[in-house]
Amino acid sequence: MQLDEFFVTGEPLIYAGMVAIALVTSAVIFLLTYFKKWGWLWREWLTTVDHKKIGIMYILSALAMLFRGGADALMMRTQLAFPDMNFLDAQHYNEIFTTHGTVMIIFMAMPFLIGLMNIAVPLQIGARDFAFPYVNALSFWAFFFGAMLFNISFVIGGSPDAGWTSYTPLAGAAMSPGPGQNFYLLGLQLSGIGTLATGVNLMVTILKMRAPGMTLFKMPIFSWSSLITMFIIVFAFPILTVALALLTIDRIFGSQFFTLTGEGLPMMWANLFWMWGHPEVYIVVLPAFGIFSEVIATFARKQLFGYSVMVWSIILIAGLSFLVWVHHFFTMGAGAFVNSVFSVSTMAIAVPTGVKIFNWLATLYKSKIQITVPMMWALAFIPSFVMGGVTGVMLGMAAADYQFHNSYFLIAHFHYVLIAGTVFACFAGLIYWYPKMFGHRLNERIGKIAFWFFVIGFHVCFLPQYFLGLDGMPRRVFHIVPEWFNLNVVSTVGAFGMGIGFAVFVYNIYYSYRYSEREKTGDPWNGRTLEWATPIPVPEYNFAVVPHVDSLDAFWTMKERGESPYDESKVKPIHMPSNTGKPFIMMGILTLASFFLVFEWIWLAAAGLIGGIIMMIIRSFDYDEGYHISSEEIIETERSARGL
Amino acid sequence: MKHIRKYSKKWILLLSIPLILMLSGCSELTVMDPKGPVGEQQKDLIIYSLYFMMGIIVVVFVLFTFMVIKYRDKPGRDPKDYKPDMHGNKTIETIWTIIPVIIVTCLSIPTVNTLFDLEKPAESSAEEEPLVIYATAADWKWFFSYPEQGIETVDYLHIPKDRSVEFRLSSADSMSALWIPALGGQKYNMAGMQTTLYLQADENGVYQGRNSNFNGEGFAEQTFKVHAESKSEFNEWVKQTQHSAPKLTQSKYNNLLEPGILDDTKEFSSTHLQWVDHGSMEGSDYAVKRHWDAYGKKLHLKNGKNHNHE
Amino acid sequence: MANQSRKIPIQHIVGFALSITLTLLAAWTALRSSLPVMWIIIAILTMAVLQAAIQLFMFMHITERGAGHAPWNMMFHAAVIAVILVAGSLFTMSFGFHYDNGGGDSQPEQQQEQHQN
Amino acid sequence: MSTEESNAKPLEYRTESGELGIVGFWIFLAAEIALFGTLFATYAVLFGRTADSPLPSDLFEPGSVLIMTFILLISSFTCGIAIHEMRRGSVKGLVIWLAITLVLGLSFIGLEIHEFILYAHEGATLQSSAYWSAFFILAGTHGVHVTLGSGWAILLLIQFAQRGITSITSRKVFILGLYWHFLDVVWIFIFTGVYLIGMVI
Repeated sequence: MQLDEFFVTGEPLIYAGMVAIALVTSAVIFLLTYFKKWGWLWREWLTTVDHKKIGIMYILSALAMLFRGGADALMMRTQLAFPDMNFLDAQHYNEIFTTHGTVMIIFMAMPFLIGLMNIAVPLQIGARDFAFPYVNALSFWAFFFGAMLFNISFVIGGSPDAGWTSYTPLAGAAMSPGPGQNFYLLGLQLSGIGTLATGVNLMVTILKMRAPGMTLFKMPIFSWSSLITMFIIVFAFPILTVALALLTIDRIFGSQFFTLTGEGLPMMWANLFWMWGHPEVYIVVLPAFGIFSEVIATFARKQLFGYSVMVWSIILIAGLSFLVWVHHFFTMGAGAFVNSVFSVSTMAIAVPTGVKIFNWLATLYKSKIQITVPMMWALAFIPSFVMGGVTGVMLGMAAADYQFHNSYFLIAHFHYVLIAGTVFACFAGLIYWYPKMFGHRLNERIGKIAFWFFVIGFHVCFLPQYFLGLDGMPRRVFHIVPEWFNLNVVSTVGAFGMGIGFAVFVYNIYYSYRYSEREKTGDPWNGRTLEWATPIPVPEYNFAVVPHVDSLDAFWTMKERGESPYDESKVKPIHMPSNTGKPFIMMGILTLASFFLVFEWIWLAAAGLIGGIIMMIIRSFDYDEGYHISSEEIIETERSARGL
Repeated sequence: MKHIRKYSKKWILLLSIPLILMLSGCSELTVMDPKGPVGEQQKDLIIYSLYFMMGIIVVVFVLFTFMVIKYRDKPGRDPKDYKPDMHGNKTIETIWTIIPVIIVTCLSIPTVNTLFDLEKPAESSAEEEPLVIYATAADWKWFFSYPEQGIETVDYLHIPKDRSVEFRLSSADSMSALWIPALGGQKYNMAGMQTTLYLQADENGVYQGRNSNFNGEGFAEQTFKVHAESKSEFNEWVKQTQHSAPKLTQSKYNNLLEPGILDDTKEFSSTHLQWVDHGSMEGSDYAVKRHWDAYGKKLHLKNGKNHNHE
Repeated sequence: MANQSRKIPIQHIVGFALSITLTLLAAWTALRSSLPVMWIIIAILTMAVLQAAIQLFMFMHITERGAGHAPWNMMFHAAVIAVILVAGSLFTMSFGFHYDNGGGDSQPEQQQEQHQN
Repeated sequence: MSTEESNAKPLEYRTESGELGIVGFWIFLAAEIALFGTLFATYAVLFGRTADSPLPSDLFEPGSVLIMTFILLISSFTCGIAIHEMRRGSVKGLVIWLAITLVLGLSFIGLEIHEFILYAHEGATLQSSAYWSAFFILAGTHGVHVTLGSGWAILLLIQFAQRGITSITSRKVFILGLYWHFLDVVWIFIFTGVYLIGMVI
């Protein structure tokens, strides 16, 4: 293979990308060396098994991916702003919308939410860590290296260009030769395995490690939504694993699953993809519901209205999410009967979702709303999400869907639900739990500026797209015709508004790091659930004394009764897992193996796989029992953190 | 108070944008201004659902605005208006479970009815047999074969008005979707499979048709014009094509199948159906086998005039 | 539940005998019986489900106290998902093949007739 | 039962990490069921798409498949006995029965490879048609699982030789046992759904 086939050439934007990557990498290496931080990086971060640190790494990676996906989006909107635009050619545009979709769903939304779960769930349920801290580190590195493998494609080998759905036969070996599509398959495979491991891990954590007295129906709603999400992950991600593996085998080893030769059935890919893909939508939306429920209850200063109905509607949505996948391809021609069945099941999801909306509204009734930044994101969610939700029902009406499908109406719909649902929730959750992570709040004023730019930009960007869809503008075209010009230019303006909002948000992180007041107590928002019972910074063992829970909103009850969550007389030595570099090394080796497989260098890939297996064997013989933190040390830590 | 005014203004504004756009724009949007009975049926369904959706949006927005304005934490609020321990209410929760169920039922029935209706020719032309056209997509062009007339066109289509057209959809290679928004909804074209789509035009005119399902580099250019004309004009066009157009030979057809964008539209006085039906399992690898290496080549396609039939 | 200290694991032996019997019975049904194909398929699939249940309850201790409700709960839902996957795929993917045997040389008129069936 | 109630739980459940491990593994098995369910779904949908390659009914032989099935059923039984011996506290019994299980597992893999080579000689390979791709990947995935299970059993035998029965080693063997029985369940469905039905139709 020639060097110029290995690196992508001939595209100025990509050269710029290469230069940027080289500069950033050398800057990072220089800074780490100059400040002698390599040891710190390895000891404190790369080998950590602490759920709080892993959560922070998840969120930082997700923010980086949000930047990448957002940059893709702005490039697309620039190209579509004017009919004569020649900013991107067809091929480049195809690559960009493919990576935009994949990055946003797989490498932004899920890791962001999993990061928030990492931070909040063990604290909410009174646990000391995840059930399997080692596996948690493994999951993170699987995601991180998977994301890196996918992202490197744009400078090495070429980006995938068959859409984030990667439909066959287009994505098969015949029509998409070369490494691009392999990057998609293996990058997703790696991070998917990590997600599945998180699914098992967090599920056991929630089922088995709750504080004494916390029955399932006294569990905070975010933990509930996490539990159900993990349940969906456990059942949906194996489907993706198989689908990706089959397509990989098709492309690299010549099998005939989704090919046009050998009587393969390309449509089976669509079927398998959406059998995973629809539950996936709920994987990124249900935790968002949980976050909004927490934020709304906290800042409305009121108990969540209809808690058990909220829980049951999450469960019902999760169940239905496995029964509606065909609505992504109503137009495949499976017949009126099949479409009727899935049309009705799709619309049925509107029932529990509608119930949730009304319950949130009822939570606001006779409350005392405090307009903080997280609350603003949560409030903006309700009307915006309803607009996305009702158009979702319209799309669910199969006969009408024949006109909406593959058009900008669809684009507008899923951005309305995914941005108003997931992205707003990520912002709300990040700002809400930010003091728990970093010891200070984000600046309110700058936060509000970011909020208004983003939310107004969002509506300006996506509302016109409904109408573009009704005017017959299909998705994924790289240029527009003059009839669609007006609304497109409005949409592009909105997109840049969102971009400014994001930039202000990132600036706020820097500004608050420099100037925000440090938190003195562990409870900056006057919270209701157990995570606020821990001091700031949260000690590595989380709870010096695991609290006993006998009601919903356990910490609120404690505060009302005037109890302290910390009782020095009950402190006992705490067992902690040791840090380990094995997850990092193991996933690094497997990533290398995947990279070789991308270029179809089979023997190198096999060697890498064997390396991974050797790492597993080493792990099997590892009987490291961890260590204990002594009572004296705990008391000292707690006293200084609580200012006693 | 200043805050309240600010917020309410924002929501009133947000509420009014879609309404204004909806009222002013609907009649000009292609899908909302159909030119045939199929699109008409779909438009009716969309309008019907829109009433419900607007209703839901209005109810939620009003409730939301009310809650946010009334229950903000501000000095001088009536303490009786704050009930922090309210945890639920069975009756009201049951009510707002039942209402969505009713709405979904109201939407399901016409949806299912329309679904079954769309699987057969439009009623308005029931007395006449539908015109059969094989619409075959190939990277990145359209072949329209008229088996009864023995003619085939590439990248454009003539149909008689007031007569149902039965499209038999398949693809020579990648998955595409035939979509003529002015006439009605789309369906996928897939190699090795055949799907059926009924459409009909009630007005003379030239409509935009396209592939709406992404299938690679030339996707945006895989468009065609639909000429809907009176039956006599259509018959005239058929006769003329039968006489003046050349025969389609297999080698010519194989050349046309090579992935790429054609500069001009074409017409022939015979069809490719005599040697291959891409809608059957046997026909699914016809194009891929012949042009295996060509699919990987890039066109380096830029925005601009890529063909003459736009 | 088998007593841990018992010397002979009766439960395992019974389970083993049952599964061998069911396997032989299934093989006989499929290969030697003269039932209609549909009934054969139903019968042998039922026997497979029975065997799976034997493994779960008699060998895998699914109802054992230690692990709580999670095992049987997850197994139940996994079974439901597996049925959705297989039945759902067959339900949605068996269309569009109106004339698998048509081939390239059949006439359009014939195809039309077949299609109208 | 009442005497057992008063007894402590089996050793593998006694520590918190033991219990978490076992519950986690059950959840993982649920994911595995979804994985095999997807492979079965693919197989079912692609059934009959043999193109120019031989039909399954021409290649499948009841004899060899029944032998493979019995080997796996017996290995599942011996594995169960191994766990039983472990709970009785007998390291020797555990090691012997686990070793028998391992030998049976390895001979199953040997037979399966032999079978695959036979099919390949008849012209049915991974590449020859959609049906055979689905067949080889479904049966092959099961085979890979058995291989991994065998490798795992070897590691555990070494660890038992080193450490005897502790709360950690007993948890590991119990989990391996769950895995092994689960693979047996999957094979029952492959035997029924693939081989028997393939011979009938």
